[in-house]
Amino acid sequence: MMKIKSFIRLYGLFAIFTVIFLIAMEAVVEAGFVPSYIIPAPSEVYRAIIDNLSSLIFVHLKVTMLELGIGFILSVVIGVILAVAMFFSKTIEKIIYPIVLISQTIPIIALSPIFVLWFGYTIWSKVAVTFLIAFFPIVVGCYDGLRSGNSEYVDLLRSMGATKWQIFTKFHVSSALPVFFSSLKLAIVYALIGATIGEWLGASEGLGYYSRRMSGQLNAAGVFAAITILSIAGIILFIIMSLIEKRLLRNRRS
Amino acid sequence: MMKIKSFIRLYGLFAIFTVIFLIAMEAVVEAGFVPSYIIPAPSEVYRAIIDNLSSLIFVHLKVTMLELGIGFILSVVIGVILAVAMFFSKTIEKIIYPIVLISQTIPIIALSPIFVLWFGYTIWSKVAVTFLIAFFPIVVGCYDGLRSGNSEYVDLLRSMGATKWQIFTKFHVSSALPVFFSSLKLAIVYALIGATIGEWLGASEGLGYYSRRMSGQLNAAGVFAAITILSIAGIILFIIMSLIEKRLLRNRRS
Amino acid sequence: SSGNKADNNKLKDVTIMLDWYPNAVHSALYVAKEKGYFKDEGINLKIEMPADTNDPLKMAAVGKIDLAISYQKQVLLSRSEDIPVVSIGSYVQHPLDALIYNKSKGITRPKDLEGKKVGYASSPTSEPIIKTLVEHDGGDMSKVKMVDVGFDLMPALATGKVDALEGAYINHEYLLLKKEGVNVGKMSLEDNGVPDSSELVFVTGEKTLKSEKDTLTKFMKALAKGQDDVKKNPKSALNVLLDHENKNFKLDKKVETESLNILLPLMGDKTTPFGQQNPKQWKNLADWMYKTKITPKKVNYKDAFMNLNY
Amino acid sequence: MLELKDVSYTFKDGQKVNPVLQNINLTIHRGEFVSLIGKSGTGKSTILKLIAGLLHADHGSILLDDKPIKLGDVGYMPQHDLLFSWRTILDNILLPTEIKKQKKVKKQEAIQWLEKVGLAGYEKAYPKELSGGMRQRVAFLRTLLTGKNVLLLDEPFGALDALTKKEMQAWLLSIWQETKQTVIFITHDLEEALYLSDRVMLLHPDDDLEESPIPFERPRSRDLLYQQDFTRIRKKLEDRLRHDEN
Amino acid sequence: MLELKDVSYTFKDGQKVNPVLQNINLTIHRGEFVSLIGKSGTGKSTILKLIAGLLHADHGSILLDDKPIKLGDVGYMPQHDLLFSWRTILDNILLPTEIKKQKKVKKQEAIQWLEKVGLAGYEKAYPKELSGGMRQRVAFLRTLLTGKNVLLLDEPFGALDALTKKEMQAWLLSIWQETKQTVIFITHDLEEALYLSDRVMLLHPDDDLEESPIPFERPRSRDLLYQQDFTRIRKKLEDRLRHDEN
Ligand SMILES: Nc1ncnc2c1ncn2[C@@H]1O[C@H](COP(=O)(O)OP(=O)(O)OP(=O)(O)O)[C@@H](O)[C@H]1O
Ligand SMILES: Nc1ncnc2c1ncn2[C@@H]1O[C@H](COP(=O)(O)OP(=O)(O)OP(=O)(O)O)[C@@H](O)[C@H]1O
Ligand SMILES: [Mg+2]
Ligand SMILES: [Mg+2]
Repeated sequence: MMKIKSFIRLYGLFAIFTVIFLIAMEAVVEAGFVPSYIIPAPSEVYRAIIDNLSSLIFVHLKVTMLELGIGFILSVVIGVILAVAMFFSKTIEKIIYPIVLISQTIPIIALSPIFVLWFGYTIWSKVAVTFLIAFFPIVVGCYDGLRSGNSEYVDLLRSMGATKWQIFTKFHVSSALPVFFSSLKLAIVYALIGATIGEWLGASEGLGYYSRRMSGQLNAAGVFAAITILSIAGIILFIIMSLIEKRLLRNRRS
Repeated sequence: MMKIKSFIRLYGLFAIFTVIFLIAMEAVVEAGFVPSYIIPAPSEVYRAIIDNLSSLIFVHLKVTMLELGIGFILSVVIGVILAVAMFFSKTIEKIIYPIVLISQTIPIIALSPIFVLWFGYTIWSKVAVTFLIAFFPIVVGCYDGLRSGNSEYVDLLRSMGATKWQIFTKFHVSSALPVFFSSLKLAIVYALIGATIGEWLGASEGLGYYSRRMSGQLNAAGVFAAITILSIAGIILFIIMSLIEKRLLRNRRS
Repeated sequence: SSGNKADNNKLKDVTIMLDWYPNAVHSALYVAKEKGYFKDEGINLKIEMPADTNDPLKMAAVGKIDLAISYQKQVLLSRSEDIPVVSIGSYVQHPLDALIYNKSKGITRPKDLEGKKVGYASSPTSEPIIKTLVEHDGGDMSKVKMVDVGFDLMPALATGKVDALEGAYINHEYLLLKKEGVNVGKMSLEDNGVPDSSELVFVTGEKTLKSEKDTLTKFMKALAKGQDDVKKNPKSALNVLLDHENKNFKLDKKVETESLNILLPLMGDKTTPFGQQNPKQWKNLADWMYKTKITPKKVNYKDAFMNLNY
Repeated sequence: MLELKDVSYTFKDGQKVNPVLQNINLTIHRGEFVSLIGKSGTGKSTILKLIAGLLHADHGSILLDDKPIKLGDVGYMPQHDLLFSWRTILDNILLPTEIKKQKKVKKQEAIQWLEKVGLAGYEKAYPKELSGGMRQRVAFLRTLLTGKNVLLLDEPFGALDALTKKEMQAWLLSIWQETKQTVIFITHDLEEALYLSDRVMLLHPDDDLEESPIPFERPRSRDLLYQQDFTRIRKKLEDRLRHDEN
Repeated sequence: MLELKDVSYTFKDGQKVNPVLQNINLTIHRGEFVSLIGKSGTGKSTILKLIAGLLHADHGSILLDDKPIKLGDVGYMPQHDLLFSWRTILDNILLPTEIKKQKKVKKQEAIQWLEKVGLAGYEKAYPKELSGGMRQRVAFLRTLLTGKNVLLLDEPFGALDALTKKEMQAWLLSIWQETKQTVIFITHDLEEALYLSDRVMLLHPDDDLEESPIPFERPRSRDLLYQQDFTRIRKKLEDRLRHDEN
């Protein structure tokens, strides 16, 4: 209960700002300054959401969240494994870091035939895109976090005869958490973008697909309905990550 | 000179790995396991690069780098300003953070009509996409970095009568650098993706445009030629960032 | 019913990838599926949607899908790049592509494009088409400014960033732009020097054609039956499509009805029945594509298509 | 004049509550040198933080020359050395000068100071290259160079060897005699407290502040340490401290 | 038996070169209690780091029972307390037990130890809630609980008040008399060094190690501090230290 109250207090300001912004937008579109097939009036978007609410939420959002969930978990697991492997072995680092980098510089649309070839139009092609986008900040953040630890503590543990693995679990893991969480917050948002882009590369459900369909019909209200829901989902995911971060980093001497 | 030597020693391993990988790819494609119109043989890609080298480098890469340069600088400047503003004022934070988040959850293709409306098909539409993608990690990294400082040092400076601004410049800026650089390394890579995607939304030059044109002509070798150059550019940019990071963080007690 | 279930086991899976998301042009597919015409032929049809307009051809070539709906020009382009695909039937036998332009910019004939901006979607055929158009009318192509507008054709014209579009369809973009109140006109390509072509064709991989010729013939047969139904009763055919889609996406009924009206005359008439491909059309197109350097080498058009007998 | 009137302070962290100081009263005159001693954990450092303005008293008031104390009024040396790892030694000690923007203390002066505390040649070194005692000397110099009239020193010489300590004490006294700064000095070394101070305040765990004036003439010579008067007071204070054991 | 033979060590950082130790020789017998004193910055902490295996001698060898020393052979307490901020006090002192996975020291025992050093009730507190002296006591306990035969203590009681220090010294001696651990103890408090040790080693800036045996019987009583023999040795060492001033 306390949580919710303080949440409202905290974000009330943003809410007020949003309302003012929406009213202004409505006026601008009404007055015809911006064509409504490019930026629709907020009221139209609202209607587009309400009219399709159950399909937007229970079909499209659900599918997007599923893709995001699997992709994000995979990127955390594999991203952390890669970062840890790089941390332990310079050899692995020298090989993997460039590959990780290359994976990011390739335009995803160029990969679409390859993904389709491998995964077909199953959920896995979207998971693959989600993974590809979200694992990069995790690898970099986790690796940088692991390297950031004060070496005096490492020396102390070494003097106790700690193995490399013990030094890792007892010290580096904890000292990496701040940088790591900073990157997790990025990654969760990128995972959402990833799922959306994945849906553009071939899908029949999901908010990304929905927005693409609506855009093809020049239905701006429909596009923004999907965007609105995506944004809200993104903010909620980010807030959840921030709360986990706050909780886990509570006892740090800040 | 020393730099170059140690560079070669460091990345020699990756080079060997790459060569083996390319030879394997060549064999796989030659043998017909993968059709060359989906993944072209490295030798074909090499020929596609060599045949068009001067246009790839001096026309397309140049344009993409220009878009990236302007977009990246803008995202650093504005991203840092936003992060600093959020750091100094809870009110600003409450308003700006959600907006920053929303900006990331919107699929860029959905924004393309709006960009067209505002910027037409000038370089600014690509700069805008670059900016939009790159500024997010900068804002989050810079903000998290600023908040990560040990408060005992802040107390020490406060006791000297330092103003908020002095505490900021003398302590927070320096203590934010590690997390900030971690995010800059992400941002420079994302800026490259941004420029590429921006070019898909309408352009007449640039490596993203080139890869899309080649894809339209079903010329897989051409697509991969552009990708190869993009990847190399991405890695070089990342390495430059890492070197700057190393240089600036040299004297930290690690 | 339970009888159907037993049959299901014997059905052969056939995957078709559409050119774009489902719209009026695909009515026949949905009607034939709904009415069980495919099942009658022993086919269990799966319909998929592509990411990129270039994907379906490649997927058909590697046999990842059995059939793709693609463009005649793309088939020739693919063959020139040694992508082994074959067209087995014509879906829309004439161009839907036309020059769509903003009437208020003073364009009345192709020559008027001089000094104007023409937007296109990164397609390698757009520039040669405009060139053919303008030069056929005695104009100077070097005075026309071509603008690659990426994915979005409509906003480019609607916001006045370009004066005309190449690659927009008379049954889609044209209708939608009109609906939004943009003052658009259209100009046919084949009346202005560009050879006639089939906008949409059914494409399969060479290997698939060899091994599954029988099944593919049956597919065409079932589809032709579906197209007959569409012709006879466009309204109810469209309803099948709309019903199928409306669960999750609302198609604009008015636009789709108008679209189907435009499409039906282009999908088989007395001279060329539905699905039939005209060798002459293939030859003229292949010649033109070589002449305009769209294909780097001359494609043997006879290998590019095959008319199945059903 | 520095006055603490009825000062109380409690650490709160969620549900945990730790009442550290209750109704502390203390008056220190301008130019006085006062040592603060007491068992570990009684709240000596907390008192300094309150005076420095870093913590705010729950009750009571802290006045400097009849005005409520505010940040920047005093020079404060914390118990941890807290050197800035990315600054050279010289830049570390020049920090307060930078903050005040007065550039009163010029580089040359700062280098001379480093020489005086036995750190000649270390100007351009970084903190990680220094031993524990050297770091503490740097932190001490940094505080000195705030140039404030009131100096709060939290165990400034704790990590120093007897000899270096003696030198530093001599320096501190000579500066103090010149500038007549007010000094509050936390130490666990009774000898040090007695030798340097005008008054020694003993903070008992029950928050009672016990005062012992140190009546010796100044300037004091090192021989004082072995005089009977001196050892008597020392013995007395030791007993008072031992008394806290129960 | 612990032997340092001709040990030299130089800090190198890029072009900066700081030769700290040269040809150090030292033999310490099993169960001996040796104090290491000397001016700040002479290299005392560096010697402990070498013995702990954290630094590697440029020349010479360090042998424990005739075998080259390796990491984990000794219990080492660094000069900074280095508590883990995300661990409770109890988890901090249980760290070596976790590392050894022997769970020799159970939670109950650890809590008893906390009581003995005056930190009862602080098991679940976090380091940031402790005063400087309390933190040092925790760091000391953590070293003790490594259970090693050789303990290297770098100014363990530096931040403690006289009384707490006295208590801690008593504890240390009583444990030592029971377990007969070998102890190397760095301190700046000559009295402490003399009172606790079998031998005091004075490290001169020129890297000469000067030995002073402390011949007093054990167990030693506190009165020893005021005996003439004791003060004489103390005085002598003070002079030797002062000698280093030049
Ligand atoms: N941040 C904090 N949160 C909670 N409790 C704290 C905090 N800082 C100090 N304390 C508590 O306040 C009490 C007094 O601490 P303080 O640091 O003032 O002691 P001290 O007299 O300086 O001790 P020492 O001689 O060991 O430095 C201690 O019991 C300590 O546990
Ligand atoms: N990491 C380092 N890099 C360079 N020089 C160092 C480093 N650590 C210590 N030194 C130097 O080595 C010398 C000895 O340091 P050490 O910490 O051993 O001194 P110490 O005798 O323990 O002094 P103190 O009594 O002040 O703790 C000093 O001159 C110091 O400047
Ligand atoms: Mg204290
Ligand atoms: Mg030391």
